[in-house]
Amino acid sequence: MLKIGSYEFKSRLLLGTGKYPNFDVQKEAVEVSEAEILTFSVRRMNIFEPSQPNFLEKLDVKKYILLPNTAGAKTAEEAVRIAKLAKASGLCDMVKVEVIGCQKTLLPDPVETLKASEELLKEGFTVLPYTSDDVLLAKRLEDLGCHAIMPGASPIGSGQGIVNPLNLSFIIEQANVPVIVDAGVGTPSDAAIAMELGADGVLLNTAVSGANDPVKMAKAMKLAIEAGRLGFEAGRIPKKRYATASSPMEGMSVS
Amino acid sequence: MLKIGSYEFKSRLLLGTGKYPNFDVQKEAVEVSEAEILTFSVRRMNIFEPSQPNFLEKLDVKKYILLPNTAGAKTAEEAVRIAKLAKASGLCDMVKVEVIGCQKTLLPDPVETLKASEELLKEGFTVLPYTSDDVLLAKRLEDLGCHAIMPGASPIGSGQGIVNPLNLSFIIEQANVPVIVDAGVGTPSDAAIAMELGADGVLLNTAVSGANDPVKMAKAMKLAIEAGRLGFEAGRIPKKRYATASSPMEGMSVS
Amino acid sequence: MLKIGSYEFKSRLLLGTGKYPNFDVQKEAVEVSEAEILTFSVRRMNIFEPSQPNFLEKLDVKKYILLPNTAGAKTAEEAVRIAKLAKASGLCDMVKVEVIGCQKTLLPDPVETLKASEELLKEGFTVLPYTSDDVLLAKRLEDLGCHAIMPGASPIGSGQGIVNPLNLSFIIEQANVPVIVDAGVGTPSDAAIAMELGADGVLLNTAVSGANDPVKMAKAMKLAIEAGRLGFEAGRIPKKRYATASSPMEGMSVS
Amino acid sequence: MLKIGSYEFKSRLLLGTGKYPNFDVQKEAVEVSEAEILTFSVRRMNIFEPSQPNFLEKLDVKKYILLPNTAGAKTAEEAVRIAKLAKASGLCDMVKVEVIGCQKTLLPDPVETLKASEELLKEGFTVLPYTSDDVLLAKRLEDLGCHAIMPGASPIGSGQGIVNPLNLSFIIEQANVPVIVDAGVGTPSDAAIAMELGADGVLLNTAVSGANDPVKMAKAMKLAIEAGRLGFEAGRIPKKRYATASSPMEGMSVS
Amino acid sequence: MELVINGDKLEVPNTVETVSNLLQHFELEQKVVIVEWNETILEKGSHQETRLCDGDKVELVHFVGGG
Amino acid sequence: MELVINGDKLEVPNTVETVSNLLQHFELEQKVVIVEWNETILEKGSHQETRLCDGDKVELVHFVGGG
Amino acid sequence: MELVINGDKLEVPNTVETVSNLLQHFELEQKVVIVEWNETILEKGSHQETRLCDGDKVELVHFVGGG
Amino acid sequence: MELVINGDKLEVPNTVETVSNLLQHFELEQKVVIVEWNETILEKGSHQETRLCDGDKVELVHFVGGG
Repeated sequence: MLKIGSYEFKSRLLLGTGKYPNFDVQKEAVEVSEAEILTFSVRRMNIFEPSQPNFLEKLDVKKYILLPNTAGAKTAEEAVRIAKLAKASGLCDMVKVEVIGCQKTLLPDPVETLKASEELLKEGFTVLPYTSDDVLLAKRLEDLGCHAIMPGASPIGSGQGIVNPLNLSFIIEQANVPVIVDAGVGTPSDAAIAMELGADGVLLNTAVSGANDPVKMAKAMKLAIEAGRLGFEAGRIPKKRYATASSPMEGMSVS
Repeated sequence: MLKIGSYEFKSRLLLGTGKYPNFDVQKEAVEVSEAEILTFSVRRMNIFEPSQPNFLEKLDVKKYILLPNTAGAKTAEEAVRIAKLAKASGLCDMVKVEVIGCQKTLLPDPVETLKASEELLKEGFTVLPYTSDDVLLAKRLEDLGCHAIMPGASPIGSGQGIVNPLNLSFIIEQANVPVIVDAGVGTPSDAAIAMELGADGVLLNTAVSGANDPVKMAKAMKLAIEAGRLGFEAGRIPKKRYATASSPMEGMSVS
Repeated sequence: MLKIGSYEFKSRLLLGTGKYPNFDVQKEAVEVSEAEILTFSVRRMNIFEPSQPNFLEKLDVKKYILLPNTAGAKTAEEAVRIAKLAKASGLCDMVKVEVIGCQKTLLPDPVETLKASEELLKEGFTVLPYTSDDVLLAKRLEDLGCHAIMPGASPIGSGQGIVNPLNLSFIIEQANVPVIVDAGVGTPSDAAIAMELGADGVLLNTAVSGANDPVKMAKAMKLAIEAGRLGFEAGRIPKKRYATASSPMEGMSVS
Repeated sequence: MLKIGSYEFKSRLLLGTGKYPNFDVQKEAVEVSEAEILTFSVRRMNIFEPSQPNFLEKLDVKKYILLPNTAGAKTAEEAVRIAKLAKASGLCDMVKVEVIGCQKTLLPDPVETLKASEELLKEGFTVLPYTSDDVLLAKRLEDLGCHAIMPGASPIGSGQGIVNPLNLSFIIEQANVPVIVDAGVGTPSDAAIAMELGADGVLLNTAVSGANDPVKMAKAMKLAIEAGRLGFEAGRIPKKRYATASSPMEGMSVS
Repeated sequence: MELVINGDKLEVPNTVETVSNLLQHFELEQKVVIVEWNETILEKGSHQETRLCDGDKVELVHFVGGG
Repeated sequence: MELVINGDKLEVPNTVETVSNLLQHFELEQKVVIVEWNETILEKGSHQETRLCDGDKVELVHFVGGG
Repeated sequence: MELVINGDKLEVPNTVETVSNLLQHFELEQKVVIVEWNETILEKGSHQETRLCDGDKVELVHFVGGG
Repeated sequence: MELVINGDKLEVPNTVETVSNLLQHFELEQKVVIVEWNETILEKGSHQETRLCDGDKVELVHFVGGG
């Protein structure tokens, strides 16, 4: 079971809702993924097209926990405002703190992320900050009281996978709250590697929504995260430089 | 469907039967893995302990295809003899050609492997040679008529995973018969990577039998191989150096 | 030329002075390395052994720029005090800000590092902070006015080399001050990789002082850093998936 | 000293002579590289342009050992003919056996390479076969009597560097003749890694001739190969998961 | 009455006296919509009682796909 | 009669006249066992008719765990 | 007179009246040594004029090998 | 006389009687050139004495840049 704050989840896959080819594919991908947590962004409405469809309306909201992000925020102040707007919907009290410091790499700003997380914790939110894989920054976020830490594997949407397994494993070792690897995952094996490192979950979006077949990739990610978790629990064999026979080594007699 | 010679398989996991802690764990691991092909070795009996249990007796042999290996052979001649002994059991006509050239790395000898494969194909066996990831050697084995090519990912039992994804992908690209990655897999993600490269299957043993919890690892490998295959079919997103937003990038208005 | 604040250097190797087998080996290693910047730590004297030799006395201090570090500091306040003590020697006005947040990984604390750097810049020091490879943290340190940024390649003394070339290259791309890769280098090739990424210099210690032959390794590092820099300037060939002939491809006539 | 057959060399860099922007750049690159062995190909002359310049004429041939390759050969027979033609020039008795099995990857054919090497050894050539990194194939080439083994690092001209350091190190461990890493090197650090693995030399061409500044890259490669060799001889520090302080760890007293 | 809605000046009929009226006017009452009124974020419950005056700044936001 | 079984010289009672008898003698008739007789690999069917003589070389092999 | 030097209480002869005297006393005058006196870091120049009193806290630090 | 040189049929004047003459004819005598004559590779020394006949196959090869 994955426990974040007061919530419990069977699934360890957190799925983003951005950039799917269409709502039907998205709906099927979400179902197939068996994700229980869905991320969203908060934006101004286009009030002149009220009939304009919205993915949320396609969902049975009761079946999912909504995790709004603060994407678009460049400062703690903006992030806090977005989080409060999301909460005012009455649909959620969790938030993914996302304060971007660079538009090219979309990497998070450590200082504003700390500030926003602190403020939102005071306000009673369940706070999941998206952060770099800086080990001490993760420690400070946990010390503030964050309910989970979400270090990036590589830049958002880059599909580069786990660039720095060492830092992720240090963060996981030190953490007393769930560590959810967020951003950069491209393939099922990337997600499996994150879980084998001991991560408590994986948050991904583009890897599924941008795949040639998002529904199939959603299924693949679900299985890979289960596989990686089981592999972590099962305890891998040690790596050895040389070989170890799996078959009995004494040769056959040469008559 | 995985097709090897005249056989068809739903599962893409080939499981070795060596070095399990005990028969009960092994039996459960085999079942959980949902493998349809099991590898075995051929050895002299200990005729003075006929009561000595044998794993084969624990299995419903009808449910599995047996893939005896020629482990122990250092020459084509020895390999051919072992293969013929196995076939004389009346239980199988498939063989994993394994001619080891170095006892430290357990890497295969290319020349003896070619010779043994050629001879066994003449004898009407369904031949699956264990080979290095030498691309042209794989081509020659296929040209001989081998029914599948089984390049190693890294030394047997080393758990080093996919050391050379480039050569494996070249072998997969050129092959018109199934390519089964054999040896070296340590983790579910290793198996998933092999499948994402386009491999048709994965053969592993120590990664499961040597895990702290072989049954759990067997389940993990089953899922990882399915995940990797689905990921391959789903078509991954391209890798990018920089980020691509999954959330709409226009920021919130700062009132 | 490497320019840091008002200083100019021909050498791009910054050498630490810790943990050499003895002063003679160290002296020779320092000379062979052709380093112009040497790092030191500041510690209490053992006043009861004034005769106790000190490496500094073996050096022609005029030939080198001393770069004291603030190792031992866990807070900005401690770091600032150590820096001021060092400066009071009248031998240097440069400082390597090093505020460690974790005794196991010896990784730096981002918040205290920012605070100490800001304070020391106010005090007129030439400030070179040792930092993680957090891209936005590096940006903030530069914005404060730091004279160079020193991201770690991997944990101090670990010899793991360049764990995250992506972040280092992002830091190098964005920087308008020198970027010196500090900590974790194990081999000459590690140092060369850092330089090929575009780093302005490399700071290392254990890789040389802990080698079986420190003098030989000092020479190797000197050459590797020059090689890496030249390689960066020369402009490498692009990586290609497939081959490109270096010999004319039209075959010989087969008579 | 690098000893190949009856020859001795101070330089461990073998340089190819293909595809330079022009002869002047090439001449300078060759000089700067300090290479003593230069590779060439053998091709039909264009007899209608006798005045057509040829790089060989620009060189003081006495200063270099010529290493003709058998590029263009697809069979042992073709390779042997090319080698004999080269030898008939009276300029050399060394040959780089290169029998390509695939025009896309330019990877060598193991069977034809073995055959050609055996034949040319009989004919009294000093034989350096270009081979894959198949460990047992390298063993067989050495057992035939080859004077050096030249495993590829990655496909010719691909600049992918050392794809499989494990196999290269196995080949180096087992070899009693020089191992020269041939093909695929892209950067100085690639060359340094090969040398740190214990290789006796590196053969490269495109990495220099295809660089933006071939002369500068030639210098870089020369230095990197020296650095890598020194690093190998100096004995690197062990890799550790966690950090090891280079500065004394006892903190400063906080007064 | 003129309001500034999502940054644009907009004339709304005088029948629009409360935030609830405004949502009805734009046919948004069935939608998940969050209202910020003069930089104060409103709970659903207070839409009814929040009276709009000329020049009020209103932000109408909602959830969209995001990662 | 003396046979060389799996490399060891072994005395077997004279009642052991065929390969089938030999397997019965060692209680192996229910097991998966493959017989090589004087360097000839025997099909199951021929166990019965294969008569053993003094000094015959017999290999009795089976399947064991392997990868 | 008793001083606290590098954390340890130490009795020094009354001839030690200034920081300079102290360094001479410990034969450190030729060494690279930095003095912190009652939490004030002293420039070299002020060693002479800095008079020591009973109970003063003195830190004597120097450069050691480090990375 | 007609020769096949590097795969092409070529008419050469009758003054070209030996391989040496041929190289002179093409102004190649100063060059590094290797001659294969009717599938026999010639040592430099034998160029002089090797007489050419109508229809002979001659390959003229040299060293070019390669890796």
